[in-house]
Amino acid sequence: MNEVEVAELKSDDRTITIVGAGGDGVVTFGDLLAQSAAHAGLHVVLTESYGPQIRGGEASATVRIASREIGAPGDAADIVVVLRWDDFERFRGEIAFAPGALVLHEPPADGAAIPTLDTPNVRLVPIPFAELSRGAAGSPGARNIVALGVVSQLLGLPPETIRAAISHRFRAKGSERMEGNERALAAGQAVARDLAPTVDLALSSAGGAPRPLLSGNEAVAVGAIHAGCRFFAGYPITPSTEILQFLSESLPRMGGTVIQTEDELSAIGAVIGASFAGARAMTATSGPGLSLMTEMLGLASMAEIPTVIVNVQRGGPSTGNPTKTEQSDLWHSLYGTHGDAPRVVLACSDVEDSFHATVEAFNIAEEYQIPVILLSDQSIGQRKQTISGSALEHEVVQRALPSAQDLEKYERYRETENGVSPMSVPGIRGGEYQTNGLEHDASGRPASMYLTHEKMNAKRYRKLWPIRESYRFFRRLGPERADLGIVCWGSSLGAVREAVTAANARGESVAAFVPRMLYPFPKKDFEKFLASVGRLMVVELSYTAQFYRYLRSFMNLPEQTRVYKRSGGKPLTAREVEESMTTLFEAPVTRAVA
Amino acid sequence: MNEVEVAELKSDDRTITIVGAGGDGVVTFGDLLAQSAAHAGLHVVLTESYGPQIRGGEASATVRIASREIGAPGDAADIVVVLRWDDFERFRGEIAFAPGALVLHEPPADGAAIPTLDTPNVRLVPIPFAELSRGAAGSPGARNIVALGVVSQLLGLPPETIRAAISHRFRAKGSERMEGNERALAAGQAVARDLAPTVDLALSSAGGAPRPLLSGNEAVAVGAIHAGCRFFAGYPITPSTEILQFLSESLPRMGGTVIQTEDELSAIGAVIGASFAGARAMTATSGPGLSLMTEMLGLASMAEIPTVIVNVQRGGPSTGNPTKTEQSDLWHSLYGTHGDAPRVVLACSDVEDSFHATVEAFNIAEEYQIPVILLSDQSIGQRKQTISGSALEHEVVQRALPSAQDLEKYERYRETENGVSPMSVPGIRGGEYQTNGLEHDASGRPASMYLTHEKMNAKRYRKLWPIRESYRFFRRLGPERADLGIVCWGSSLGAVREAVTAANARGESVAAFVPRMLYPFPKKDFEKFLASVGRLMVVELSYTAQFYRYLRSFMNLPEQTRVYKRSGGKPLTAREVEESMTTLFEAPVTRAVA
Amino acid sequence: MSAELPIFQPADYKSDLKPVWCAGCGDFGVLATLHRAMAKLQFEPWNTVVVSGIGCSSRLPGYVSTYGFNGLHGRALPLATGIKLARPELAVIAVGGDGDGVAIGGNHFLHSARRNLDIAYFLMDNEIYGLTKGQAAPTTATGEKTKSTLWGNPEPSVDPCELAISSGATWVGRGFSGDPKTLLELMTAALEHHGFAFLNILSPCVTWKGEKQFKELRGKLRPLPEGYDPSSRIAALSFTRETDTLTTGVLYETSEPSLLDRIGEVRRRALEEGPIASTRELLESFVPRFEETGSKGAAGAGQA
Amino acid sequence: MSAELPIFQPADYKSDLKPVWCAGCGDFGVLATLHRAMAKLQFEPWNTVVVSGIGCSSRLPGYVSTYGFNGLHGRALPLATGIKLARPELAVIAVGGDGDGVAIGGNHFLHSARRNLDIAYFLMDNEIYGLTKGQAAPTTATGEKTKSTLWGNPEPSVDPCELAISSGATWVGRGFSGDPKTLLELMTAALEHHGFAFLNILSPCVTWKGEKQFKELRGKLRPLPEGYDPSSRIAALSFTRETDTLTTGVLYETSEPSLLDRIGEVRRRALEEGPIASTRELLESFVPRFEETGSKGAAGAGQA
Ligand SMILES: Cc1ncc(C[n+]2csc(CCOP(=O)(O)OP(=O)(O)O)c2C)c(N)n1
Ligand SMILES: Cc1ncc(C[n+]2csc(CCOP(=O)(O)OP(=O)(O)O)c2C)c(N)n1
Ligand code: SF4
Ligand code: SF4
Ligand SMILES: [Mg+2]
Ligand SMILES: [Mg+2]
Repeated sequence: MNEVEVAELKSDDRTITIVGAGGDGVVTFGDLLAQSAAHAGLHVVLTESYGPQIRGGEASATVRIASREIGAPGDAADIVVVLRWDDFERFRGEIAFAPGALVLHEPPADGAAIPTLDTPNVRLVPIPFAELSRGAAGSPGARNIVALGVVSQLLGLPPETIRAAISHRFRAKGSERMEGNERALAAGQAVARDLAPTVDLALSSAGGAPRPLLSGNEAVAVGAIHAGCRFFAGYPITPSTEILQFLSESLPRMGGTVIQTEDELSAIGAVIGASFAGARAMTATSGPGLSLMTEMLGLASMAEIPTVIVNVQRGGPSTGNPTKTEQSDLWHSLYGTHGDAPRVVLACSDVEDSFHATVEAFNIAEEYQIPVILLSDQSIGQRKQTISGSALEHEVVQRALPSAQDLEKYERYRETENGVSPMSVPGIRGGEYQTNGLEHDASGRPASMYLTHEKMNAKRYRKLWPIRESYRFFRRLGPERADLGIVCWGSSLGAVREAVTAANARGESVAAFVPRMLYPFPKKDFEKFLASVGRLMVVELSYTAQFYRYLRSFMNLPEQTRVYKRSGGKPLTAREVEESMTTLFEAPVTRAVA
Repeated sequence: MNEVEVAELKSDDRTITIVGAGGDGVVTFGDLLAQSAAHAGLHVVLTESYGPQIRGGEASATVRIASREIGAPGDAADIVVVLRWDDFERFRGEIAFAPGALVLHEPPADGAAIPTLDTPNVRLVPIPFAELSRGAAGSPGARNIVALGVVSQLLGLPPETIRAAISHRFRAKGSERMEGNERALAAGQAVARDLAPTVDLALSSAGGAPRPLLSGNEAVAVGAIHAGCRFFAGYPITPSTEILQFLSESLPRMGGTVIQTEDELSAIGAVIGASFAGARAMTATSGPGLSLMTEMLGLASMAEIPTVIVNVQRGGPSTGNPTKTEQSDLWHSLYGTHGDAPRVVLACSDVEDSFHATVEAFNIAEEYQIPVILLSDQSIGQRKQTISGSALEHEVVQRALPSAQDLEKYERYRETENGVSPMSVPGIRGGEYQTNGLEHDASGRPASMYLTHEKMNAKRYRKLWPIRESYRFFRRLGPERADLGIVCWGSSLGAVREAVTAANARGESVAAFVPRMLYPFPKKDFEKFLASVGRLMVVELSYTAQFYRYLRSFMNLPEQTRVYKRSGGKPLTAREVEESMTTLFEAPVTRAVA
Repeated sequence: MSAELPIFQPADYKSDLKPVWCAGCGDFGVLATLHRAMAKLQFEPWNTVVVSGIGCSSRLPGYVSTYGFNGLHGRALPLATGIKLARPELAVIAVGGDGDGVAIGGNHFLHSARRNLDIAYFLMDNEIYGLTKGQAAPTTATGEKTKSTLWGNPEPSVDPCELAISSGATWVGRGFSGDPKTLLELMTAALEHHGFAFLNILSPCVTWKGEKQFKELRGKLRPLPEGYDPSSRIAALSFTRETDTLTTGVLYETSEPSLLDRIGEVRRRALEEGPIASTRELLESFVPRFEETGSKGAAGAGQA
Repeated sequence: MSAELPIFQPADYKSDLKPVWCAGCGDFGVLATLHRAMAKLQFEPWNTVVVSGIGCSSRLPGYVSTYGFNGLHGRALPLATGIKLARPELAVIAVGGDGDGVAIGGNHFLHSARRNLDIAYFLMDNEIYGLTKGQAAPTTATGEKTKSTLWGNPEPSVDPCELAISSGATWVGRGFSGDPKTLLELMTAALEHHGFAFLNILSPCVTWKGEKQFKELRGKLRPLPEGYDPSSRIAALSFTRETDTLTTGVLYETSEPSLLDRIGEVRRRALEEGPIASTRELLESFVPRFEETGSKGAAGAGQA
């Protein structure tokens, strides 16, 4: 599962951001643009951002469209559509402009001033979206469709696809609405044709067959189904809820079962129960729920019950920033729960990877009878991204049941070389046993003698060695030898990949190592990586640099190691990574978080 | 609060262990011996151990008595009283004999063989305890009193004290019982007098005034009361329950309030609520309860509410070994809960220290508005130990309330240099605010912008610096420069102290560093220590070497570093430490836990 | 102060934070009525604490000018317990959603009611999870399609009033956010009750239950029968698990010692029989003494 | 098999682990009766799972020869939920103490009852925390002195049967471990019930409540009145919160679709209206298609 990538430079790659108030159709604009591009066979990443309002507040959507595979949301917009300048202000800190970006904006009412933008060479193009909508559809309600007309035309997306997408979307709304939309679209396209001579943003290469477009959360759900998961228990929590929702719709259609429990303690309890009974079972949550699952995580570890826990990270601590991304649940995933409790921690880095990592989570959990935490985050879980058609191939591993010989005198926790003992499940005659969160002997009976405890700890931890050996997955980017090595994890991969590509294109020499299994850690491979680079930069979205501290705890890092870390709240950008490549090694080392 | 000790060699120091079946009065023997010795002004440590039976199973008690201060339970017995050999077998792994130990045993029934003991020079002395009891008291029920007679006489404890202790204990049982006990005691004393010519175990120096004898859990409770704690919420859990029990009896007598909640989530919730309302409040639990408090820990951190959590560690993970000690809740205490959530972690090392550490926990929590986890463990919490009379002096720090000026435009989370903002409490007019587990701005209002999040993370973590500076407590044992340095924490101090003393007495050169604040870590002091020693040995009772991994995460350790670690289940002994001092540095380094 | 000249007007209890709620949300009505109830009872803002969990409804403390604690999902009541027990003189009001109070927070609801904790608890029941965008709650009807029950909710619903009564609450009422007159009466009575007062307020969610929820609830509204006697637990239970009606009013009311009464009694006895003056005195109790005199306190010296 | 020649004798359900319980503990009676009930119903040990939490009583699964899960304190029911839903053909029995089930596990009790989960739940109620050596439980009487209430318990107690009824349990009974004849009948009926069957078994703790508890409970024993009709929730509630009597028998019994019935119905409909054959088919549903045809399934293609 290792992967060594030498990424190519960004080209034929456009990012479009739209901002507006609730009711302006910002989200619909994003959806339609993303779906049309995916339908046209292009690669797409769609992200959204909202204000605090439950519904109807300001919103922004960003669509990145490229003819080559892309792994991250766009971070600098080539086109920004501003439906209202007030709302633009709310997202200002989150929107970056590419040099020379085109700002298609509603002219401010009453000649109010346009806020100064700090990117040079931005080109402001006033377009009276509301007025055009009124003219075309009788109300300003189709202003997003006007904008879609402008943008899709500038990008050179097939007009018939856009039209089909719109008509599909509004098919329930009657023909009058549809005709208004058609006219609004045409009005936008006309504006674009006028701009065409001075704007060159068309995507040159047309795509191929339509591509699936789905969110990271949906990819997790599909991965679980692929891995044979037929039992899911969960409790709603942003930004993971789509997993529960998708599975509650899909699993029954495959004969499976979903239960929405009263809380997260019960959710993981039901999953452990189902797994004890032989089902492949999963739960999904976010930070607060993961914290509530802490005691049960230890039970799964102690009783050696396969358990898959997907944690879609958001801003923490506590209730934190529920709709924003962060990578600060790492420590809890690695170290949470009292006692010495082995578990496996995986991380996915984008939508397609969410599928694969979920299947791996099941494979490891079932083969090694151990809880597996899969870390995703808001920026993966809730973005929509196209994946390759062949994505959904991934081998599925089964749990080892006791043999006839094992059943002659069945011992659930029999000593074995790799620590894995055949696991009986109810229904198997002769395999009856009682399991236990108390320390126990080979048969599962409570045992408090300290030698038993030592022996059983050793048995449970021994399983990590073969896991480390057989699942050494990580990604390595960039040249084989490099001056600078970057190590990061999870969703940071996208921005790091682009930064590495750009740096090497500029003639710098930068490589990156991105583990997909965080615990046990692919240490040997990382050591090899370290031997191939000069300096090291650790990149992560956690105020306390959880990943860096974790790496230190079992590895000696190069003397020239620097950490680029910050709180989450917005996804990592390639720009930040590129800037810190130089600034961090120039600046004196500042004191760390205590 | 730092302390540099140069301990003296063990002398006038005896350890007595007794084993028997339920109903043999093993626990009463231990109690009476310990109380008598404490009454006589000697230093005492009493520990007990039980089989799995809820009540009435086999038991053992170990009393260590010395004329000098001692910090650990006895690990090698000078006298072992075996009331039944069957029961001895159950504890065999836990009982170590001092060279030349005296084994006072009931002769095996029907001439059954006595099990071979692996310590050389052990002296077996058959004493018909049951028969002597029958002769003296009419039943074998006073065999423990016979044994008490033998042992107290051999140790040279004042006979009138023993008699007073017995009569006080059985005062409700009537005079007949008392007379039987008197005769049983005399019978034992007579046996001892016969043995006297060949046994030299008398404690030469008589003690002074009677000393308080209490458990670590009781010392925590007394410390809390001293610190002004008037609100306690908890849920019973071994081995911490005595804190709840003691406070539910004592706090009302001081006008305070105790509530036994429905679970641990509620216990810490009530503590956070009480503290928000201005009370000094605490909860106490053990591993499983701490795991359940995980989400609330993050709330206290985020909302900056003083919170004291005492965690008396037991064997983990999961329900684990509830009655056995271990040091494996360190990681969870340091890293548990999602997000970047600052907290302080303290550790106490013996009974007297439990008092002081509890007061410090309150001081830090109140001064810095932060959750403080105090780690004790079963071997401290449930041992009984004498403390010095002057122990109970410790300054108490108060929370900073807002000034009149602050209240003019009160901002609960106002930026300040050290991160601490004056905290208003209900009742203060003009200080009204709403607090929040959501990320918030200076006034406490929900705020999801990433710059606010970064700023607030920085504010909350900034508090750790002054804590580290002003509470640099640790203990340093041994000579100022040494070949070998040992670092350990918590209850390991006792065994390490004895090992260090013995080694230096033998002419080796060994020092030790024992932090009492684990997070933030007294890094500078430890660096100084490292500079003063050659090799380093880390000692801990955790299968995964949690402490060692933690140290690595922020410090470079000497190249010649070795770890002596094992699962808990029985307390660390000086013997283990002494042995590993040499063996570990001779053996090749083995692979670590994954 | 005289009734004509109240010091605090409802507006004085409004904070200057604008609610994030959707236009038309039932919670606006609850908030406005709470402001009025507080004014009616002349609560001093600085001696009042509003505590909540997490949810749309749990945002309420931010919109009240008193002290407030917007806590964790499901944990309003443990926080309220600590606040009230530590500072009995404060008025403590817990609020939150049906998911917050009856799903994840169900155990605290049960035990706060059992203990007869001296607070008022206002549940803003919209029969759905609002904040997380429309999943089934334990109050959602069987068969209903929600975001998490796309094939129809397979679970029966529970009546929070029934739970409160069986758990030991001493005052139980039901109100509707669209009927502010009755709601004001109910809130005021709940706030004045001695012990645990539970008020279930049907408060529609226009976004995830649609406009129809409001109309349907209003259509079902019924007052309690004339001369209804709320002192019978059994009688009160006949107004629970309603399907076609929505009876509002005080369903149950009884007079029992509250938790603070009982804890106060424990404290009084302890202070009378074995007061402790200082840590030193406490320490002394651990020194082994073999005199024949009984020791002070309930359990003897340090429970040794 | 004929009734005269059962394949399994009670002894066949005994494991060879010796109980750690104190001599005289009421739990011995519960265990022996459970062995007999299982034999009466001829449960196949390999198709039976006994699940518990933590406590003296929760040690029970270790003493039964079936599959067993000695789980976490308070969490027997979530585990049982997963086992039963994943493998409906298994017989699943949850057991545990009053602290386990009503204190820390109260919320799972409430919701398992509400859902009408298809299991039997036997609560071994000794009105105390046994394993941790004698602290008050939510079932301990007000005023009682225990290790954690040395000045008398300031909290009212709760009746687990009342909670079960109000939460939605469809079979609720009360038994006494010292009356094995009635207990056997009750256990058998509970195990045969379709849906959530809750049996509260008073099971004395000789160690922390003394020998007197046994006698007192026995003295209070009353059968239900002749001809009692257990189908009325309101009637059943009049046999809850008893103080001087201890009525044993089937207090409440009603027939409702169980959770498995309702989940089965959801599954049936989903499989009929939108079966999915493979991951590939699922993946296809994410490819944007703008044809006018409606998509399969309840929520449309991948909920996009
Ligand atoms: C431990 C935890 N689990 C889940 C969530 C996510 N969450 C927030 S509010 C909520 C439910 C909201 O429903 P309700 O309590 O009825 O309030 P409403 O929004 O309907 O007013 C959930 C599940 C959370 N914040 N914390
Ligand atoms: C999370 C957690 N909290 C507390 C405990 C300690 N504990 C074990 S059993 C028990 C209560 C026992 O009472 P009950 O459930 O009534 O069972 P009994 O022993 O009386 O049969 C408690 C508090 C624990 N094991 N886990
Ligand atoms: S989602 Fe529903 S409950 Fe939440 S604010 Fe909107 S209308 Fe109110
Ligand atoms: S302590 Fe009580 S409940 Fe536990 S085994 Fe002994 S008698 Fe039974
Ligand atoms: Mg709701
Ligand atoms: Mg009990």
